[in-house]
Amino acid sequence: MPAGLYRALLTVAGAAVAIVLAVVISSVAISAAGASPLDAFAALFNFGETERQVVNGITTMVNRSVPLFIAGLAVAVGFRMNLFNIGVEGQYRLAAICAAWVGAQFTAPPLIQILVIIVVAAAVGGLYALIPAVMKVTRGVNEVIATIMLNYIAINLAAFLVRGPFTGERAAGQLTTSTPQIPESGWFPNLNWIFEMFGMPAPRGGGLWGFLLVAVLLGVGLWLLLERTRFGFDVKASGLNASAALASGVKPKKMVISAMVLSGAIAGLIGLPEILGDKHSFGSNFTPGLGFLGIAVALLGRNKPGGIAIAALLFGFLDRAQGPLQFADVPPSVITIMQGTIVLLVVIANEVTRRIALRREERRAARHLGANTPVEVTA
Amino acid sequence: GGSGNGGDTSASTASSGGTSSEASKSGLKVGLAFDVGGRGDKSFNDAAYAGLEKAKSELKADIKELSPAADGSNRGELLRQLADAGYNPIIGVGFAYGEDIKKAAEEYPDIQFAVVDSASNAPNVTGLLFAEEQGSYLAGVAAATKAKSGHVGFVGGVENDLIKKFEAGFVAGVKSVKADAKIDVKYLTPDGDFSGFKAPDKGKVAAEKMFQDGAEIVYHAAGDSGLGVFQAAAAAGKKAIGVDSDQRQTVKEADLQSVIMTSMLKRVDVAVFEFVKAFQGGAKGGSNTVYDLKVDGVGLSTTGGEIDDIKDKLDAAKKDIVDGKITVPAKP
Amino acid sequence: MTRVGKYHLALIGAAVLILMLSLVRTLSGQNDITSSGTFSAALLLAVPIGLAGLGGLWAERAGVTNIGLEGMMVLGTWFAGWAGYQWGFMAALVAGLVAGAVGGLLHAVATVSFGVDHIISGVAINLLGPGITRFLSEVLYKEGTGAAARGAGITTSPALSSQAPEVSLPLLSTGPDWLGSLENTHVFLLSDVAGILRGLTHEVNILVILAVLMLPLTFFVLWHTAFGLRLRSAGENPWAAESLGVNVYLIKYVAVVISGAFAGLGGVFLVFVSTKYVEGQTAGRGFIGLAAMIFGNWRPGGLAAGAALFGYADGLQLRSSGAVTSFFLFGALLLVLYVAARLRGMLAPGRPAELAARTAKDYTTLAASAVGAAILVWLWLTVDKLPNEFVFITPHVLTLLVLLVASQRLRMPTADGVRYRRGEQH
Amino acid sequence: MSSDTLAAARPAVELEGITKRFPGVVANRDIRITVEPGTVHAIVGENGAGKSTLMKILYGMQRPDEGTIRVNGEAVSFRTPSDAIAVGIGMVHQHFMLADNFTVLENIVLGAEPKKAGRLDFEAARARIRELGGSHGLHVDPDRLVEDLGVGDRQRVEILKVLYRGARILILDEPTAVLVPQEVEELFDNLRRLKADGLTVIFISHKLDEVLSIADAITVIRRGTTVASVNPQDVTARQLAELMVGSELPTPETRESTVTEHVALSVSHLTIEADGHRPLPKGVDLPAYVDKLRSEGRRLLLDDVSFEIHRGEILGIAGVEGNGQSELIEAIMGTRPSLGRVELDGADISAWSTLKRRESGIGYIPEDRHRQGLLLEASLWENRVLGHQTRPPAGPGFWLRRRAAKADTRRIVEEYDVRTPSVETLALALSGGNQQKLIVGREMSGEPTFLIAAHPTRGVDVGAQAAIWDHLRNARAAGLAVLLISADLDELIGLSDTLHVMYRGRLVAKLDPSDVTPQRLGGYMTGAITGAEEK
Ligand SMILES: Nc1ncnc2c1ncn2[C@@H]1O[C@H](COP(=O)(O)OP(=O)(O)OP(=O)(O)O)[C@@H](O)[C@H]1O
Ligand SMILES: Nc1ncnc2c1ncn2[C@@H]1O[C@H](COP(=O)(O)OP(=O)(O)OP(=O)(O)O)[C@@H](O)[C@H]1O
Ligand SMILES: [Mg+2]
Ligand SMILES: [Mg+2]
Repeated sequence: MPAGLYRALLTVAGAAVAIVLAVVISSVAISAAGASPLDAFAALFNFGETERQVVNGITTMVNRSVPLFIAGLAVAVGFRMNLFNIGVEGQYRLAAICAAWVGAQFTAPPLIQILVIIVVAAAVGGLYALIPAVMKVTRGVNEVIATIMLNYIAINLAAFLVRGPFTGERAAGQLTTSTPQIPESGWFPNLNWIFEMFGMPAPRGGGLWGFLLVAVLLGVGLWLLLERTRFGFDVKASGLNASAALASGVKPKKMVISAMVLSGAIAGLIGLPEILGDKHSFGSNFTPGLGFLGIAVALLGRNKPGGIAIAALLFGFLDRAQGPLQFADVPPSVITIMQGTIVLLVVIANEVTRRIALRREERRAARHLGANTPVEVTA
Repeated sequence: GGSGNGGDTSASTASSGGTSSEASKSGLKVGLAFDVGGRGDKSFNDAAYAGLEKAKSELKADIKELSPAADGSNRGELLRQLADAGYNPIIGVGFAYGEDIKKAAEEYPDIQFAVVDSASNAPNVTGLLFAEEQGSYLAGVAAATKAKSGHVGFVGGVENDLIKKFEAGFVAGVKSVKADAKIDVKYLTPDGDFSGFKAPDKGKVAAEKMFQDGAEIVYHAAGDSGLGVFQAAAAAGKKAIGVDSDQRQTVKEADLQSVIMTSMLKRVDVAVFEFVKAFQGGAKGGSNTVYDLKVDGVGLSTTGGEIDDIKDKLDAAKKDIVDGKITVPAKP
Repeated sequence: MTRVGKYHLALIGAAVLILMLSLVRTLSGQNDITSSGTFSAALLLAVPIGLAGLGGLWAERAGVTNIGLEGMMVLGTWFAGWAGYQWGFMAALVAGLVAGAVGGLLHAVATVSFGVDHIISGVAINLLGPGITRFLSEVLYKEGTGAAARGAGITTSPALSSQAPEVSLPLLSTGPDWLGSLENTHVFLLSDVAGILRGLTHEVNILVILAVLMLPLTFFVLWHTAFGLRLRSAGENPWAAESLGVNVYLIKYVAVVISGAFAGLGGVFLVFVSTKYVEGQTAGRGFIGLAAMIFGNWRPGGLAAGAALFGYADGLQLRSSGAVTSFFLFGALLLVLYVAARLRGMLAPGRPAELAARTAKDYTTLAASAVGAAILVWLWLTVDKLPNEFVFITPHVLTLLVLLVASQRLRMPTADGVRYRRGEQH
Repeated sequence: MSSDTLAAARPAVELEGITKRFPGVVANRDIRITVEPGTVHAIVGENGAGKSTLMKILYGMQRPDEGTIRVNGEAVSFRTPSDAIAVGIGMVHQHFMLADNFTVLENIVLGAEPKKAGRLDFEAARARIRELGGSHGLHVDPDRLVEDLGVGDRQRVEILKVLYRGARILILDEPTAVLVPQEVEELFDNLRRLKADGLTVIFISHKLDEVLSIADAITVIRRGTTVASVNPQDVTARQLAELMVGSELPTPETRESTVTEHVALSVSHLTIEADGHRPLPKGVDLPAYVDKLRSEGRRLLLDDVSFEIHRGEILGIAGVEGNGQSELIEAIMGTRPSLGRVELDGADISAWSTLKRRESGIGYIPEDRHRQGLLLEASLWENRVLGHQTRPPAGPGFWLRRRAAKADTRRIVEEYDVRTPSVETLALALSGGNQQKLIVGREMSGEPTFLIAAHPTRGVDVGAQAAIWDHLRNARAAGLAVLLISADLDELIGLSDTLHVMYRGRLVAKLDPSDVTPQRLGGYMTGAITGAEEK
């Protein structure tokens, strides 16, 4: 069997075993809660009876996956260089509010309006990530502490902005604070036509977020950038061996800054699917926590765009079942337990299969080079 | 709990009676989506659930209640899942549902919706609003009357507009009694960081400072952080005012019970039940129902009898508000 | 520099700090800057951070990065609440500690036995902690259970059936309360010291004492015992340790389990303060603890300084928004001191002209410092109330500023976060 | 072991039929060795012959698949190093096994700590280390941090570690690889003393003359199995080498001079301060400034270093490690700020970035291939690109030209005889020698005008060594200027056209390689001979 295929099969087998184990563990928990694991898993896969329910279910899953995917990409860029950007959380929140506000200040043709919003989001995210990067390269401040602190600062800044300078008009009796509405030209067209193409009804209000396309492009672009360009090579080299990278002419400070800023710029886009596709403003019930989930998604996806996509879809798939599980009288926190166990077990399985594969490859290499032949004793 | 509300434990936590999927006798299927924290949070959500339970037992309704994910990202989805499962009416608990209810109401025009703490924004939506500022006004009157020194305090969990309503009413109430009163105000976290409702330690530190500075009574709208306020009051030998439910009953620690002079009640259970009942009677949405002093949707609890001696004064203030002689501001 | 020299330096530093705080308090009239209330709040807020940080310290000194402290802390809070409402505070302490330790054990199994990336395992535990506890609440605290009848809800446990005792220093901080009286005189320096001392000795929870004792204990165990040497060797060069017959796996297991136990203890402390488990009450303290540990250069003393700084700033901001603006004055004072020191250095006689460092950059720094001081004084004079959002972030901004200014050379354990496998040296 | 008298009668160590298989490799096959007590027993063999594996087995770090071990006549079976330590075996590893951030004392007592009332008894440990140091001539300050020690001191710490545990049988795996002759002599004195005390030493080295001077018995291992046991009196180094490889022994000699008039690299007044770089104050003359720094007692890592290298010249720098060689390289490569001027082909490159320097024709064979030369977890072709990101075959441009890079890597694999299954193989799967050949091939690509070769053959076996020397010589003949830094004095003397000695950051002597002996060179390197610059 070719080594590549063998390794791929082994990885898949490992992941499968891990997921089965995770299922077993959650089943025990579900039984302990006095519910039926079968019902629970039926709920996981049951997207509903009517076509409309199915479409809604799929849309929920994908819509959840899109920001998670982007968050995973943002975190992965840092990880590739051994930079731990915990600050994705703060970066995307600040970027989202600034982009939402800027987007509501003017009206332009849709393409331009959306483009401006995206650029602002990326710029704000990147700039906010620049702070820990500069602190690291000039003063040697550990980026983990800096980004943890900056997360809290970002939450407060966003709260200040949304209640102060960036606040929008509110209907009487409305208690949510939010930025002004983005004009319709800034709404990202949805992808409901995909369902319609298959003769299915369109999903719910916001529909299938069109930002999915941007996310896919971003994933492909990032893959190209990391795997096929000099910059990607420098990132990889810095991550694998910083001193070798330095000796080979890579500027570590420049790399820290560019990787961090790139990570932050991508992070800036995390909030946009929701804002452009659904809410059209940044408000106090903007989805938090995606930055932290992004860490899990990135690691589960092994910091590679393809893997991150799968991990994000898996998380989206599980998160979708929050409602259906409650219909089946199963505590929905089972989902979080499953996510945690899957992350842990999949990496354990990865580790085990990696060792098996390595062993096999060594054996092949040794065979290729010829066996140790006995030599004559000449003394 | 708490993204919507600074509430603590609810007075009316009904004992659970049978499974909620029990066949309905009336054909009435009521769906309810909780705010973050979910059912059993002994708070805002539980108050809503108590109303739902009542609808179940008294109106023979079939009920289903769902809790959102920890980050609240699937609020809209829960409403749709309830709608698709044939529930009508559907209630969203907490102002965070405002936008989602609006969208869902457009998609399901044949279903009646209600949203707690947010105004109606579609023909088939009923807004269930509370005049927290009016109840808080009374709390302010009580505090100012009881505090000899004229020094009182307010601890808010999260600095959002809902909690600011509590502050505004309270301040107005205090000032109405003693124009030169000193009122310390502290919030624990900014809008968007809901940990302020779950930080008894921070509540304790903030209230401690107020008591050390001479405050005699501190009113809290800080969810579970209120526990810290009660502890600080107990340690300082001073008083506190609870919120949402009658906390003198729901807080189980004896030493803390005695510091709770009164609580500002917010009858979410009543609002939910009344809405379901009205729906059964054929009412349609498109309007807001305001639960204010007039309908006793808000008010002060009297357990412990500590404010019985100033009942007249409170009743007078209440009457002035009900009669419209006083308009209580909703913003500080 | 000798050991003694270092201690003296630390003492002098502390003295200067108190002097400056006292000066700022007198100038600004913000008594909260050194009030006993602020310091007792600081202690209250610093302890869970410090305990989490100790957890991080034990794990990372043994070479295992522990980003899962938050999850372990969450486990600690839930089990402390669960055991505490049934059997009292001692049971809460034990249960929280054990729950955290079990979280640590999970981390150890994944990272040590299976060689999983430490960060991934930690992140998984951070997912699992809240997931498991929420699940347990949904099962054990739902309506109709005995716990619910005693006041439990899905987001809270019933109150602890007994409280951990609190102690004060006799005479000085209780009863006649001499320190308290002294503090209330608001005399320069004298009442500041009294306030600080009283804050640290008045009605202190025994768990606080225990936690504070853990710092010197950790220092003693890690730097003065054979076990500690072996533990640190696992974080510096596990292969060397292995070659000398040290059972590195065992050491790492023990260290990470202790790490989890400390994080759990941090959770227990939070429960003691709130007298019950409250969902979400850790609020990221595991991460702050980790930051405090890095801030403290992976040492107990530094960690204590980091936790104290954070706790103090948080306590001050919670107690008095007005006092926070005094930090402007404090900063201005620091800058003035800096400028004075530099000027003195430059003008001191007997220094070779070339080496007295008078490059353009030096002048720019000096000028910037002077202007900064002026701006800060102006801010202090004009700003009487910051928006609350800017008050909330005081501890975070301060931590960043201290890190920026104190250009300390952090040195983490060499093999921290490295996947170690027996027999595979590099 | 208490019974010294018994031990005297029986062999200290008997290895019989030891076989150890790793996935795909038989590292040891039916090894038989008998070590007499109170002797120095040398084991020699090519890279990868299985010496270290065998020693690890004897030290309990790995378990043999077959075979028996007898220590002092008794059969033993070790599960961990502690078992071996318990019967009096100690091992000094090929690569230092020291925690840099620990003190000497901490490193030594680790795992065998003296305790008093539950705490580590530092006083007792200090006393014992001093005593051991005194009785065996191994003096190191117990309270110094290991990271501040030079290699010689580190080696002594390693030996002290072993002695501290009361070992009677010492395993030394390539202890001399990083030592200069004087230090080697000191070490050997120590070993002779230990031997006189009745200790047994098992000694591994690639330096055969050393082996011949110290060993009482020699075992040759080839491809995992014992091929010969010889008496050092009966063999020459050349014969021994032929036993090891079965081929002619190469020499590093450079024949006729190819030095040209054209200056390729010129370095003037290069200076680096120990406590951080500060720019030169305006209007100050550099040599004067350096004098000032010196008079102020500041520590200088590089102290006013100047030299020129011509095309076709190999300039060797001798020196004990830690005397500024690394800093010199860093200054020339631009990875560390420095005072002074570096010119390449007449152009001042002092302000250039590392990348620009590499692009303009500086090649670099780093001293530590794992730290500075390779991405171990990347494929060979990616390692080929490292340092040449902006140049053919992968560059220039934004996109990496993968196919061209792979093709060129195949060329290097062929031309430099890198033994690898494919260019997609990860670098960590190659043995050290093959990794080094890849690096040499890479750095010779793209026609460099100047090459820094730091320890180009360290830890590489004789075959690979000869190949690398050939490549250096050929490039020199083609006009390459080479800065050679090496701890192998034969290599330095044999290859260099000019030889400088570096001591405490300064170039203290310029020697003619054609009439200098390693001993004299060692004298300069250790500061034993001073002044007298030979021109
Ligand atoms: N842990 C291991 N796993 C797999 N193979 C190994 C391992 N250790 C050693 N080997 C293999 O065993 C062979 C012998 O290695 P060993 O380190 O004993 O050689 P050596 O004689 O010490 O070489 P050198 O002179 O370079 O130190 C190596 O070529 C390698 O392929
Ligand atoms: N722990 C190990 N696991 C797997 N393979 C190993 C291990 N240790 C060594 N090897 C293999 O042994 C071979 C040679 O390793 P070894 O360390 O002896 O090289 P070397 O020639 O001594 O190089 P260096 O001088 O850099 O140590 C390589 O093929 C490597 O893959
Ligand atoms: Mg080797
Ligand atoms: Mg070896």
